[in-house]
Amino acid sequence: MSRAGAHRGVPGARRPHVDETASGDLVVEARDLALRFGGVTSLDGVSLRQRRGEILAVIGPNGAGKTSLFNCLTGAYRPQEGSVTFWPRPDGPTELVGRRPHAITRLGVARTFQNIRLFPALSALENVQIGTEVRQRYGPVGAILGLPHARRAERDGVRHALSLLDLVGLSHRTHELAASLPYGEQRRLEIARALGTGPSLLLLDEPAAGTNPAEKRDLAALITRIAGTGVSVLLIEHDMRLVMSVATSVVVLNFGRVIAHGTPGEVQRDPAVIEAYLGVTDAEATDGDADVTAGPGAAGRKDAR
Amino acid sequence: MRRRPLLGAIALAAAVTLTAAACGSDSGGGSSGDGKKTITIGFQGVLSGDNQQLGLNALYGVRTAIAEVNADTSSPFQLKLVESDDGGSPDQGPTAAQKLIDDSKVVAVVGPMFSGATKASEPAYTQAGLLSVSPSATNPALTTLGFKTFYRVIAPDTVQGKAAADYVASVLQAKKVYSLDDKSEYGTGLSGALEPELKAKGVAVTHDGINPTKDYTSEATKIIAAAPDVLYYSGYYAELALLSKALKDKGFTGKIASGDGSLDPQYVAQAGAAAAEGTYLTCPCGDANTDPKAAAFVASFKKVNKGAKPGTYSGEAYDATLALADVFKKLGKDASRESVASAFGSVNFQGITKTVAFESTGEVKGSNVFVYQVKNGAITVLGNTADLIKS
Amino acid sequence: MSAPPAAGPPGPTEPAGPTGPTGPTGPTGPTGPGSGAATMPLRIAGSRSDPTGSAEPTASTSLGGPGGGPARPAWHPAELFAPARLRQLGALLLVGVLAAIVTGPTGNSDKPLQAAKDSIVDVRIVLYLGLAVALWVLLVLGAQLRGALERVSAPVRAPIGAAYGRRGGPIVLNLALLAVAIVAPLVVSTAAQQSMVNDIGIYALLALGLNVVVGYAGLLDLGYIAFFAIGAYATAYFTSQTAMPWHAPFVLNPFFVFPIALVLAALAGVILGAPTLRLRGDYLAIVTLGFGEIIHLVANNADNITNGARGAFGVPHLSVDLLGIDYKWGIDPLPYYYLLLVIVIGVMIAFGRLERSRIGRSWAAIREDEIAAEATGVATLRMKLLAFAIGASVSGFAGVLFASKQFFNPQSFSLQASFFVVAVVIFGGMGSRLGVVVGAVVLQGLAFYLRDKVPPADRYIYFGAVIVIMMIFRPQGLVPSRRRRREIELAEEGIGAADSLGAAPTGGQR
Amino acid sequence: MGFLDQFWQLTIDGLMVGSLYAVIALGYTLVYGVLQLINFAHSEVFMLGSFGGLFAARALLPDDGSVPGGLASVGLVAIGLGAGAICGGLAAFTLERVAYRPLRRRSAPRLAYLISAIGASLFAVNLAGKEFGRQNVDLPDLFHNGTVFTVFGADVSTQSLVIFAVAVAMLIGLDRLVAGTRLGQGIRAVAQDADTAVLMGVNVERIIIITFVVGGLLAGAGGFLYAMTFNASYSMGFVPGVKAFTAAVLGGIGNVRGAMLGGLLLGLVESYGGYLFQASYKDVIAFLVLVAILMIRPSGLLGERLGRAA
Repeated sequence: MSRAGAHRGVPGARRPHVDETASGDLVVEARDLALRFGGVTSLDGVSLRQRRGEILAVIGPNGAGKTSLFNCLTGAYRPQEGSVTFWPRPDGPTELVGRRPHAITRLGVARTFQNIRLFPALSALENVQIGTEVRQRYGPVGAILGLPHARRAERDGVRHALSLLDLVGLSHRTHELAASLPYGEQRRLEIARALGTGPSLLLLDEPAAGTNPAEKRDLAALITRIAGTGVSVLLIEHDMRLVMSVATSVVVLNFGRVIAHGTPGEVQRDPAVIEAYLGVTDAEATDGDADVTAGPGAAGRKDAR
Repeated sequence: MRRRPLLGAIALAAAVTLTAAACGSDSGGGSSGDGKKTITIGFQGVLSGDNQQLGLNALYGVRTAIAEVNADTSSPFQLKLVESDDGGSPDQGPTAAQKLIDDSKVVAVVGPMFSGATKASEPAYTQAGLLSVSPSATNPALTTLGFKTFYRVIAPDTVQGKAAADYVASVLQAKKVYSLDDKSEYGTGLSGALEPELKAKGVAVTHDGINPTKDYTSEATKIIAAAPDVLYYSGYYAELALLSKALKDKGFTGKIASGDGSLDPQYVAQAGAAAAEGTYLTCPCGDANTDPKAAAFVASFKKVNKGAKPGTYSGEAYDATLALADVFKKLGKDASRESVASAFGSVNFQGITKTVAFESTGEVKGSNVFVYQVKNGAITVLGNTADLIKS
Repeated sequence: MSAPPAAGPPGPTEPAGPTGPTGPTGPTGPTGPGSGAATMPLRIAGSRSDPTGSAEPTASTSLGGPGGGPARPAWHPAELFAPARLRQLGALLLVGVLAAIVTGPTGNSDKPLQAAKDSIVDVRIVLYLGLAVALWVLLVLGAQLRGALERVSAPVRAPIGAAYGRRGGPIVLNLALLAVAIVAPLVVSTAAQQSMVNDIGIYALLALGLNVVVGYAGLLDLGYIAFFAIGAYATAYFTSQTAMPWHAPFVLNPFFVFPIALVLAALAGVILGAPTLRLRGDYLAIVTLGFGEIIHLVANNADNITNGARGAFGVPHLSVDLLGIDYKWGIDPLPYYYLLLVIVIGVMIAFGRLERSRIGRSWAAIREDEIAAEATGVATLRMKLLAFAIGASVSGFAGVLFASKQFFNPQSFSLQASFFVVAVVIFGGMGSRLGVVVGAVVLQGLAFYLRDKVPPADRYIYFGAVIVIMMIFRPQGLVPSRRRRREIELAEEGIGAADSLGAAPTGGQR
Repeated sequence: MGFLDQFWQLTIDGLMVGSLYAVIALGYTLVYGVLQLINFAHSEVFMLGSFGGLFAARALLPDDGSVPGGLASVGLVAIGLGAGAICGGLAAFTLERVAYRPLRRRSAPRLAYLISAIGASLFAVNLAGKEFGRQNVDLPDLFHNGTVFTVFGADVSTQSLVIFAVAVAMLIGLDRLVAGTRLGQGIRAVAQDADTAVLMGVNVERIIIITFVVGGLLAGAGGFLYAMTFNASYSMGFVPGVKAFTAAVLGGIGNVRGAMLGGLLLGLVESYGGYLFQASYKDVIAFLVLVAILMIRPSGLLGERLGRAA
């Protein structure tokens, strides 16, 4: 995909007040992403920038293209146009479009799924371990012979995983099956797993969906805490209260385009946003907001919940 | 959940069946009863898998011989048979052979049948000093591999290949031969023996190989396109039958010829008389079905084996068994593994397929190759190739 | 048979009918005997609601007895002649007839139905039908039967279960199994020893290798025997100047071929896998099947390289002459058995460690949710390739052993052999190292047992029947792996979908 | 002598065999469509159907060995097809009931079905061998076989014409059934999403059994066509079974039209390949073509999903 993809998106929706900060501050920048499935346009020239350490929320009605955006950022989908630049460190920009998802994860972009996708028959610890072991290098020979570096790596992985379980408050569930955890805890376990991969950018896809108010409060605290450790958080969320309480800035998508961008307060007052949320009632009909589940690689598979 | 009892019942029923079947076959042995000495021989062959019919042909031949010996009141002993299935494959060969070796009563074995299983089994027979007489393993190399107790009552491929080449070139006057084999050890062995001989006589040879299949349609097209005078198929009757059918449907005008693997009345039955008509079959053996001398054999074969007719390798297995019985008679009470193994080399027994007598290598002596032809839906003998070529 | 297209099935079905794959059939609810019923709730596919209450027995009848609803004596006529019971009787009688045919005389194509007729019109049929009726009566009278069966098996199961439950228990159990494995060949015939090497040992090793591919990584490989062939032919190439027309310019001791074959087979695995592993489940299956068939056909056809159908004769036996130990393996199967035993145990230990390492966890992740695994940074393609290579290398290893033990020809590498290894893995319990070894022991042991007990031509009738029955009763295999079992249980409950191999297909209890 | 001279003849040969593959492949594809599993015992359904048709036709043939003609031929072929179809349908029904349904009730893992099918296949093959003997069984000619017409110099025989015509008629019939009837609608619904189909009131269990039976009917009739040319035997199923399975995958498993296309294509590839190379390599060529096609189109020529395709 050419980085200088044709500029097809309608730029009018983009707000001029997007800071033209030096790129040294950025953690990710998407430019003019376009994603189409057959005749359905899911993303239509979406651009966004996120500064390091920022909690950026992406909101928008169902079918606005939020999850599609996530899937483009994480490599699950390959946009037809546009580019995604990612700064794992302030000095090293990397193009993400065209990379396989696991490679992107290893670069430092981790995600959770809208409909939780844990490894249900593995324990909570094992789930997180999968994340923490991502960059380990020992191979089958090391594993079979129990070579020192393999053992050390194994121990490190467990220790890190345990600390993450502690961070998300699941220490008491360490050896329980992921599937046996209550819903809210599964959400947190998924976050822990994502954090295990050592991301500098964490993408959370509706982490508060289906949780109760108390859990939401915990979640908000958790997100803030994560951001506090230097991890930038990109958040898709419907729950406005959560968005308003944690997000440092907000991007609003509708019909695959950015219609607003600003601080939570600014966005809340934006007439285009208000219209999008209130005026358009048949937005749900669009089918662009599906999870990667609906992607070609997953035909026939049923979602967990 | 409700289904479980039913399934349980089925499982139990199956278990009972299995046990019943097992018991049934156990009690089937029977005893000779009349105080005669019982000598046990083994049979190792292809009794399961795709080629089991060949195994049954041979097994029935052995059974016929045993029934004849046992019915003969003058015979000083009764023969008993232990069967062991090797599926025709080298994997199961050693186990099948070992089973017969483990049975200390077994003094000689008819088998193994296929060259592959033979190569896998013979080391064990050699080590145990147990005689094995193959009715059907034709790979020329078998008698050169150091198997000390191995004999075969069938001529190796080289003998048949040469005679068949002579006949095809001299009598059938073929200028162009299409040599097709079935890619089995037997088929490639025979075609490998045939082709150099043909070429040496200045015959143009087209070679092709096709794994046994049912669909010879496009192969028939290929053969017809090559327009040979003679098609020589090195393989078994079931496939030759299908090939002949396909060729007839496509109007092949050349002659069809094949080897001993196709010398079986089933060839005519499966191809249909019209498609089989005129096919030449070579065999280093007298055919039990057509040889008038062997009419008695056919009759007793049918009687012993519930109406089955002798097929490929039936005659050889029968001869091998009777040759063994001949040796037992001579040895009298001393028939042991050692004595039988050492005495068998000097046997001279007039069988229905040939005179059973051996070279020192275990190769059957001086084999004549006969030619047969399907005439009016029946396989009839034309004569010995040597005689046919002279005349 | 009836398949009237006019029957118009897809209309709105009456709610009382069998609503779904798991719905109650017929008038009786799935009450099931005993308390076990409550854990297996009725659930309409697709609904993931809490199953509370759905296990309530329905009004009509209960076949179960204790705990299963209104008790009515089993011999009550209404109970006895309930449609379900009659159906049961009918099915049993059919099985009886089938059993009579299976054990009856052999027929021929001239009179196709004669043999079946002779089996049925025979006194023996009375025995079989009598057995069927007796069984039915037993079933009717005995919901206790199940209990009794469980009691009978309890003494066997309990210690094993308990042993596994206790910490350190598995070690005791494994040592006991090891002792059995060491002693067993000493008390059986040499023929059985042969079978323990050729059939059980080799297949246990093959199954352990395939288990990595099928059980761990969740990929279906139907051409697995090809790597076995590669190992065997590599041995012939390197160790003998005469076995094949094509041979190495030097001669190696077969022991040195082990690492070579291992690498060659792994390489072949990568070559096969690299372009094809992107394919999903069943496409991969057919491609691997094709690969197996290609190797088989090439081995059979390439007369100038592999010696074609004539096979490779004259590969030397294994021998050791090192550090004062001078030993030669020979025709005697026993030394091969112990060598195999050591290798099998070594492979089991090695794969146990692999399974518990990050690699094993990655495989589990791929199996359970490939997309999530990828998103968590697991290089799914590379891990699958690794599974392929490791599985293949074990197969190549086994090939060396087989080739040096005895003569082989391309027949040993047929498609059926590949299927058989898959059968061993599933039968034993995929994902379970002990399971697949037990699978090899049981399946091959059964084949060996049957060879003397039934006519050889009929052996596979019984063999096939046992496999079907086994799969009906223990679809998870003889000794399922704990991880796999959890996945299956979860899939049953509709949580997660396990992988393409573990998940129940349409109509299963999701 | 050259390939081009024989091209049309080989094409006709390939189409005839390919149409048989296609008919068998439909059984795999239908079952795969609704159950997402490979029915490995389908080859035995085919085998039993071919015996059924063969025995029925043989029983009605005149004893004197004469070849019937005219209406008698048509009737015999029809009866053979019918008997084959009935036996195939019955076998498929039994198979589903015995080897699949109990597993479905216990939500067995997918591979368990595979093994249970292999077991059922072993059972059926060897039982058939026991009952019908292990020899190939010839079916005497049911009609005078000769060249009907020629295409570009290639002969088209009565037999290949009959086989091709009947096979194509069955293929079209099935396509109509799946695409145009309420039953087909049900099958497609289950194929697309069984869970939703249940909620929509489709009786999945019934659709499954009907799918098996329809596949069995086709395979049985196909078996008779096969036996008419290639004889019948207890072990006849395996090879065409693998080929048909390959054909189904080639076209896109679960896709009815894909199975047809795949079957014909496979027949052609084998026919050409067997001519151009040593015939024993024709399966190698066929599989290489399969791999090549899957590399380019990972879900077969026409893609999968019964629901979407028809």
